[in-house]
Amino acid sequence: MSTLSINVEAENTKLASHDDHAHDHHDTSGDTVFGFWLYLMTDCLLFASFFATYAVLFMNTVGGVSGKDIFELDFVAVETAALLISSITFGFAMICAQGQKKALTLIWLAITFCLGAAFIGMEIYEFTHLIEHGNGPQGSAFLSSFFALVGLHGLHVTAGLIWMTILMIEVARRGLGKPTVTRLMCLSLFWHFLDIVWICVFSVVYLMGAM
Amino acid sequence: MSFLGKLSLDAIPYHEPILVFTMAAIAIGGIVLFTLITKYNKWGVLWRDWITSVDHKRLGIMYIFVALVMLFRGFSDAIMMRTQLALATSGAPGILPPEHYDQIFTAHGVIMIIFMAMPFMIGLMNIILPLQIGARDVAFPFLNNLSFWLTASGAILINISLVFGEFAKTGWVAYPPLSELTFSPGVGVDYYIWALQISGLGTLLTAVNFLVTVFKMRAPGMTLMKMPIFTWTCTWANILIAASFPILTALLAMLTLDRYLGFHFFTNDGGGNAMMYINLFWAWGHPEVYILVLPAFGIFSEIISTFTSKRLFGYTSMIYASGAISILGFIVWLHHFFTMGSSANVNAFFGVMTMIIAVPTGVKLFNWLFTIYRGRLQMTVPVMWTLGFMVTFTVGGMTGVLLAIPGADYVLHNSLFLIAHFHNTIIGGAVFGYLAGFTFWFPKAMGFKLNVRWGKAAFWFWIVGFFVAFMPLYVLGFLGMTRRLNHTNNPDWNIWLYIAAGGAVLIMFGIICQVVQLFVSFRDREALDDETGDPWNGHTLEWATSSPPQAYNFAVIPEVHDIDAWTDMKEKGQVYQSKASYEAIHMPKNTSAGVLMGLTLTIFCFAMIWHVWWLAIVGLVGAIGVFIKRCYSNDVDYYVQPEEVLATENAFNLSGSAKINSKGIKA
Amino acid sequence: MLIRNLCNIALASIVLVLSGCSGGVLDPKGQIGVDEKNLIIIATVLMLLVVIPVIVMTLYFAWKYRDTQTHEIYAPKWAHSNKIEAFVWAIPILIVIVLGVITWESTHRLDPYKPIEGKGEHLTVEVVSLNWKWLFIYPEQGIATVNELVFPANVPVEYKITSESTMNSFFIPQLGSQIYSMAGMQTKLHLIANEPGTFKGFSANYSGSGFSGMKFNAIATPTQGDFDKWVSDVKAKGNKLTKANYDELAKASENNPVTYYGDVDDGLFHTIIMKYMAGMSGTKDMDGMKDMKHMEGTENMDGMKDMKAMDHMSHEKMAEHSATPSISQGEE
Amino acid sequence: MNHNETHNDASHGTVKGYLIGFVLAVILTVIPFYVVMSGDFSKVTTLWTIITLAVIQIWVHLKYFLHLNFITEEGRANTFSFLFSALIIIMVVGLSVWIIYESNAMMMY
Repeated sequence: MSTLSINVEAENTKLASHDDHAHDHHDTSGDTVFGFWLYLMTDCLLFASFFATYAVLFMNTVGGVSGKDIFELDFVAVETAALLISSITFGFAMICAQGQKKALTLIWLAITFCLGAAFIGMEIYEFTHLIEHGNGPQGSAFLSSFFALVGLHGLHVTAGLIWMTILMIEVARRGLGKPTVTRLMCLSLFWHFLDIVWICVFSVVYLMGAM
Repeated sequence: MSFLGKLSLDAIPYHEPILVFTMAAIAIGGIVLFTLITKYNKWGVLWRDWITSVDHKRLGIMYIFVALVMLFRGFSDAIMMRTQLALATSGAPGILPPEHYDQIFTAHGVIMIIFMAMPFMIGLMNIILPLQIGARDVAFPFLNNLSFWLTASGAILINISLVFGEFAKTGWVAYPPLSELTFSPGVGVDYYIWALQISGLGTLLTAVNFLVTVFKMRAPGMTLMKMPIFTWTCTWANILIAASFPILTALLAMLTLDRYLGFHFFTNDGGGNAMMYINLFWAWGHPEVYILVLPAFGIFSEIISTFTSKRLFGYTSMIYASGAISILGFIVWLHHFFTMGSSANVNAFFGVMTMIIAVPTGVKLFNWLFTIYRGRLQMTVPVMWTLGFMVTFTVGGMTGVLLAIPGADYVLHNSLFLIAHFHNTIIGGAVFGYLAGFTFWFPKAMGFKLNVRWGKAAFWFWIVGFFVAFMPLYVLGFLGMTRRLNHTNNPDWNIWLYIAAGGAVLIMFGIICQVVQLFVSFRDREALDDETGDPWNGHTLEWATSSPPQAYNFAVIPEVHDIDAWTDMKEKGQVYQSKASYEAIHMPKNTSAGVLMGLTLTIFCFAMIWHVWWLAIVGLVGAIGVFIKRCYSNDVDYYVQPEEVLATENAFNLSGSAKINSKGIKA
Repeated sequence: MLIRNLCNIALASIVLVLSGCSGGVLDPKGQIGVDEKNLIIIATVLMLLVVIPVIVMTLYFAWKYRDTQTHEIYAPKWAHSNKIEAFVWAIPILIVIVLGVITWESTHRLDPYKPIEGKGEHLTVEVVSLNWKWLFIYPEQGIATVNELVFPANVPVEYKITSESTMNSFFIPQLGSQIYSMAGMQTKLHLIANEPGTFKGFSANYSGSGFSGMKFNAIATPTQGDFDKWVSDVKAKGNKLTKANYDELAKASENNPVTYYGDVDDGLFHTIIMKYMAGMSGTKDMDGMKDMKHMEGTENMDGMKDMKAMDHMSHEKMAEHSATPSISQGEE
Repeated sequence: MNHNETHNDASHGTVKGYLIGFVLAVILTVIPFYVVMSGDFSKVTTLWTIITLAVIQIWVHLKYFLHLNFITEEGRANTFSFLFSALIIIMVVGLSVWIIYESNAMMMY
């Protein structure tokens, strides 16, 4: 579902961006970014619901493992580092894009992509590791809510990576026209937003869970 | 798992006579419709002008069409329920066995809230809101088309459940553990989940779309505090949608994970907590009620001020009242489950918060009263709906506050008193509002007015029917009758059940009158023609264009100086003025991407419901594919040429000026 | 005007019911019910203070300012008045303040968890909602019944309520409050009958196809002696409710006849709750449990379709575990 | 393009802005991880450290990466919508947790 909404928003960018040459009284790329921002706000609420559920269920381990037993903080620290660094590399990509530096933009995007992919790779490893040791989401309400919350964030990052791939192809083929830059701006909002969600995830789930 | 998942011929309920009859009726109706369209060669028109249209007015009309079709479906369910309860007294079994009856009351609730009231509200908003703010379209026209098809997909899924399998037997709230796999192993709950999920997504996108439209595309001069009141209440409703529908999405996703992958969010075992479902459901469900009713409040405000030929009393306080209702709407949801057994502090807090909402609502009622005060009220059909609303809703509000007192709720909860209360507010508030708005704006959307005589007949049948149908339910609630009973065995209740069934029949006559009204008005459309675009001497900008408006709405974007912008322009004599030339107008092009995504996602959901995994993947990949293709298309817009604009505008301005001359409206 | 007539008819019929000619919420036979009835009446009267004027004013204004009344004052631009605004905000706020105070006070006074004071020792009944019948266990008497609840009048009764399966609501309208029954949780309700009689009780929350038949008679005996006699009658009937019998009883059935059990396994109610509660917060020290979960988890990986069987198995294991006293940490 | 950027600075960010944000974010991440991993601090201290630093870090991200501000018109619109969402989230999450914890306490057997 989340992938879908993201794509919908990507589509907005496309649609509105063609008004460049129009005599309309409003600047539509601003509309697109604002619309995307509002979508992100709704996404906030989506995450909030999962956080609330986690907060309610995290003690219900049914005699199985608790957060303390399964969270490995040094592993999470590396994940966090990957995501945090990817934030600033995306920032550099945006600065290059606004300066119309196509090659540099692509390089920074590629670095961001690799960091994002590394994050997702680590998360997949963590999940499979847990499942192999019999701590899959079916184990207890705690594990269900943990997998769902962290998995939802992972799903968003994955969608962001797919979107980034599409935009990299677009930058490579069409250059840095205004519609493309607007779309990059939306993705950058999305990417930084996911970073904020991750702050909540590592604070609430991992750090508090491992206390 | 077989190739077709759980799907087999046994899924078709051919042993249920009522369902077989319904299916036959749908099939015959479908064939007749298909033949007619083919015979008159309308497929092209249907495709070009409607299905692929991104014009907000046409999408609005389609939303209302869906709402009316679903109203018939939902109302048939209501009639069956009332018939069953009138027949199944004193231990008699009635006509519907529990497994069918339980599906019917679930479907009735889901359809009326999600697929009747919501599309009706969104339809009116689609048609009117961009016109009221002087915009040419919404911010994201394709998205608007997609939202419609997502809503339609949900409605289609619910109707497919009539033919394949079953619908949920859980009540429209689908509380676990009843809705979990252990107690509802069938596909019914899955239909519920996916129909709500997909249409909820459409609603969410609509809200984002209209929020951007309102905040970014208002006509020059229209500050936020000069926006028409209907636009304001819709904006509050959209803010509520944006804030509450993600909770529904999350909730349904969790239930899906429970049912499909064995998670333990709400199950009895594994440490799940069903209370969290109830909690989150109402954290969405309560704001949802205000989403339905706030736009209706806006409609009443527009109607009262138009038909008293007077400014709306207390415009500012109306806006703050709506805002207060919206925000307070997020801290009252627990009053839906006082009896769950939380602590007295929790219950008392939410009870008091709920009562506080009565304050802004009361203020609104008083403001309408003082709008009528020293006005010239014309007893038109929309005004009758409004007065009917003010009386009905006041009663409903009172019983609502009563239910908000935990001590009273302990004995009234889940009883027919509760049923009577929320029908009192939803029918008396939202539905009356939409029907008023339907009559009020019908000429704007269609170009001709509705027949008055049939409209009045419909109103009287509705309001009398409403009181006859629902006042007995208050009594039954006091007599201790609980909701969702399949049959009863208490002689004291019988008389009230019979009266309630009679009331439902009266409402049915009301609906029949409306169908006749539509037919008669269409037949007499020449006589009822609205050539000036301003049949009621309106206040706001939607009346400044022709009826129906051109695709581009306004040839020249109007400048706004007053809340009642159109009245202001009329008073200054700045109306119906032709220009020598116009600029070309930039417009979005039609697209088939919306309907194709709706179709592929319907297939995806249907396949998920029946566990046909390969088909689900095909559907999802198809939807995403259509999307990416649309993303890379450059052919999304066109220009309306100046000559074309000139010709249309001149014709319209002539008839407008003629009206001013003939009726002597101050110019 | 038809509207007003209809309102009058509706009000009249409500008054008719208020006069107490039938066995509903407004014909209470217990202290809690009486208090709740009074609360409803007070709140309604308070609200009518605003509601009636609003309805009357609506119809009066609509009549007085109709468009044919050209001699009435017409003020098309009049849209604001601080006095009226203050008035229309103040009136509802005042009413709501009064109602709010009443609500806060009554909610704490009528809290279902709060024992009824000043009426002596209370009787405890453990209530279990099953698909689709009610099981009443009398722990102090060591008996159990299905679909019949008997207790002496004028003695406060404490109900401890849980569910075997879906959520229901335990409700005897003439005695007062209802409360949900939920699996793995225990809700409480305190009620009293002020006079002997037979009252209707049922589930007020829809729970599936047999829900309509989930009814029972709540019988308040005139004296404690009558109740004791009834207890010994039930005891004489023999028939023990063991865990095995209970599992048989728990299977879905509709319109169950009244059944008596002269003896009940000790701690059956405890077992019913704990089979879902096992391992909830505070039971992490159960090593055996942990191992079991580990083992199950690995098996789960074999395929999702085995999930249900697994879950079922884990229930039973947990139930076994929970029967041992070592678990009851979470107990009150 | 440069002259275009100047008036839009607030919404686009600069290398300097990103670097400041990044350094702050690193510091605000390292401290709570250290506090928890070392285990030298009391539960209450740890908990409040995590919460406070998380809130500060969210603010850092919003300011330096997402360029929320009260200066430009768009910044204001975005900031207000964010604040509104935050309010709703606090209400929904806070009240939900309150409700369920109270219920659990009442129903604890």
